Amino acid sequence: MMQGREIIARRVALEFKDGDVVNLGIGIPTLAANYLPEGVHIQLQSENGMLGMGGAASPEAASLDITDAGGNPVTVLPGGMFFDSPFSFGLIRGGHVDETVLGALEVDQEGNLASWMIPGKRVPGMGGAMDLVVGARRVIVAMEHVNKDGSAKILKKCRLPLTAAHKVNLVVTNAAVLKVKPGGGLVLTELAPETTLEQALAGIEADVEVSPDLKTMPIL
Amino acid sequence: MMQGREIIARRVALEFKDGDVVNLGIGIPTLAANYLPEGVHIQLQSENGMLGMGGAASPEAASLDITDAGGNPVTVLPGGMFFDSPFSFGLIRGGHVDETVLGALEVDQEGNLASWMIPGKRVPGMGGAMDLVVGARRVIVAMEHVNKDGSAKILKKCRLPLTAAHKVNLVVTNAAVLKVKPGGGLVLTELAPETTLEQALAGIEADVEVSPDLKTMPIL
Amino acid sequence: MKNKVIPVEEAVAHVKDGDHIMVGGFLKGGTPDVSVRELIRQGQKGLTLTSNDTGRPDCAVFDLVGAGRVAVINASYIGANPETGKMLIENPGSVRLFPQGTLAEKVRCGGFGLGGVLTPVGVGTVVEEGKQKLVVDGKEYLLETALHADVAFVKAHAADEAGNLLIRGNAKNFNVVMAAAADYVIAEVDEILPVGSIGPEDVTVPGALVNAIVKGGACA
Amino acid sequence: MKNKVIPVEEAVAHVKDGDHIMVGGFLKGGTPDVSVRELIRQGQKGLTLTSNDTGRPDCAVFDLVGAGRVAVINASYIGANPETGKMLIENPGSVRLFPQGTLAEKVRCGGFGLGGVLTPVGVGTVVEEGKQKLVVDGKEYLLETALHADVAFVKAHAADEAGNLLIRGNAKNFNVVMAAAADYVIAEVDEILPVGSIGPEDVTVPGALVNAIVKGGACA
Repeated sequence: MMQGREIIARRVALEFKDGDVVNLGIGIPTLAANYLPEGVHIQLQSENGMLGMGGAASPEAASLDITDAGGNPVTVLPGGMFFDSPFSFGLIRGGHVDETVLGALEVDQEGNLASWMIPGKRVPGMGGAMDLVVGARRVIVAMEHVNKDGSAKILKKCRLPLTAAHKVNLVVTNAAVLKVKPGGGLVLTELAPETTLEQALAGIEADVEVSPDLKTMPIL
Repeated sequence: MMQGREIIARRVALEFKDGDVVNLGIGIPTLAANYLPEGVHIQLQSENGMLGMGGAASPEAASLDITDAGGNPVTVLPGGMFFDSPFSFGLIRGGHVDETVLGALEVDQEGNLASWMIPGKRVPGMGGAMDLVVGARRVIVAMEHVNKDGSAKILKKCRLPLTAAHKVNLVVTNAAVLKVKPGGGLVLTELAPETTLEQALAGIEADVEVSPDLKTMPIL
Repeated sequence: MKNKVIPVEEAVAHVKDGDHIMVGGFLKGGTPDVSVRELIRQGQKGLTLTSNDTGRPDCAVFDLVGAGRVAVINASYIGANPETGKMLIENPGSVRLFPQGTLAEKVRCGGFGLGGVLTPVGVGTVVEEGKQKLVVDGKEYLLETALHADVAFVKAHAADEAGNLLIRGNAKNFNVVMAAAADYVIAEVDEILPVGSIGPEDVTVPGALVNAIVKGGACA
Repeated sequence: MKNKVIPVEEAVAHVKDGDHIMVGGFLKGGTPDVSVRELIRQGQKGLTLTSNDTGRPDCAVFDLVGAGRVAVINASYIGANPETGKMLIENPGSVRLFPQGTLAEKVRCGGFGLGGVLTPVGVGTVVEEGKQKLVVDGKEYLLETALHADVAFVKAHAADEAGNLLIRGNAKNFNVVMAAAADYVIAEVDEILPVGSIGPEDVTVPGALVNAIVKGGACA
């Protein structure tokens, strides 16, 4: 059986169009680049200053002058370029990134997103996430359907401090795909393979419309 | 006898220190680069995107990709660099240009400067002048002592629309050098060769202190 | 990835009557003359034009103004284009003059998703008329807001087929930020190269910003 | 022109207790480790530190925080530095977190003579607390003001003796704008070259911004 992470990554990969500029967050989002459909080539933006990011650098080629947003040595592909942080975030805020894919602690039915802090417990900082979510043309949240303790992550209203308000376009989990309607409201459009509608809805606190065209994720 | 323009250019050139970044306006200011004292090397900033501007390009080397602020093909010197307009004016506004030398229609005793328009008659636009006058560490006005009709250019208060308020540090004319005191007020510190104090003062409308150390411009 | 090289007629046809266009260049340096000539030929009118200087007599944008196609101009220096000067005298509201660094920042804001910047340039001059003034840490600034266009015309030395641009020397001027600040970007270039021919340190403008590449060259 | 290459001890001695310092780098990419290690050795304290992330355990700036020398931090992501996390929990006012693009613009404003920028990022989140909100064309923005430091520590691959810097890859990150945003700038480099060795298209930071060049290298 396909792992939850792989389900999410495979489904996210179907969202990209040929030629898109995409920023992938650390973790599950990064895996999406492994599952691009044939004929779809995307350009990865790394917010620390690169377009056209390639894979991990070989030990011989590794340099601290070319790193991904986790600080690890990577390569640059033909047609890529380097730039400084103001330019990088200029591209991001200016709407020149087609999709940003990132994880989240919570998402809600108004398209709000909380991903960067748990007050009093864990405050890693927002890094580039707020700029990405505000600036990218489409915001795709890629995350587990529920928390480890089984509690919901898709809520009526986020309880944690927001990363941005009303910016999420699509939520992809290991159980379902949910679209955020313009102006708010969630529509469940797809189920993961071997997941029933009841199972998916049981893990969601938010009010959800079920699409009349509900289908199984086309990832097999 | 030395021409007025040459007097001004020679005297302005004495204001530069070795290593200074200098922006020279079109006309008399540009001539100052010809009279640098021995051992003084400056780097010319051209606001259209260059540090380390050299002289006019030879016909063979001329390119529209390397031009001065008048749009004419020039060269770049070793140690120079190119940049775009936001970066160029970032350097200017950010205080990274040591001296800007520019002409003026009027200067006044508060250190105000009018150089960019004559309402209803001639409105060429301010170009980069306002940024240069606000941002450069020192603002040197290099101009004829009086207008062609003999009327004063050094006034109690500028009548034409200002380029900037309270920003002029030094005025160099073909008759005299005047310092603007911090907070305002003009001190006449030098006379041009063959110019008397009476001649210099006759061409000035502003209130002027005469320096107790009044001397002749050291340009011969 | 799509090859973006298309005929100039097709690229320029994206401009509609009443559009806001940006034209890169500083006087004759880095000006997209072939594509602006095509715009004159096609006849779109009632345009808003953002251009540093609206050209000098050897630039196509000079003739665009002369042909009466432009209703409103944003510029910093118009002393080399008497046609623009005439517009300003006859209809003062039709030509908006900004300090050059301010114009550069306004375009950058439009391209990089910022609403505006606070600049000290213009304080105490007519430039502050009608603008919001803010005090930060005891210092006065003008709020200068973003400019965004429908179509940008930019000039580069070379492009690869994905639209990555190499702009040489100080022809970078306004071309870089204008490429970010429009919905549709036409890059006019002298050379068209395969993807990967321009190294990642040499790309001046990422192809992600460029919609159409047209071949430049000598024009009548 | 003065050769700016000096011993690291002399350069770093410009930092005084209570100074605001900026340290370039993104996690381990483009970090000036030798000069920051020297700062730890010299013992200056009560510092304000602006750094994208305050490093990870293999960065000198990580240890600067750990050594208790820093009183106030401006950063965007601190998830890799638990010492900074501890400061934030114990004294919330001591660590100010900004969206990464906002932090980049704040430093750019400080370096480029702007009072601040209007960004949509952070609207509707805790980031807007205590900040001025402005509406431009019906859209809400936060006013984010400039940051300027006493001393900046930046890293480049190479410098010429006049201080022109070549920064490779995405090690450009915050290093370019920080070099503009401080009164005294220390550039740590792997290679030192004669003036003119770095071509005018390859200089990333003009020497005019750099006060001291120090030799980098492996550090314990």
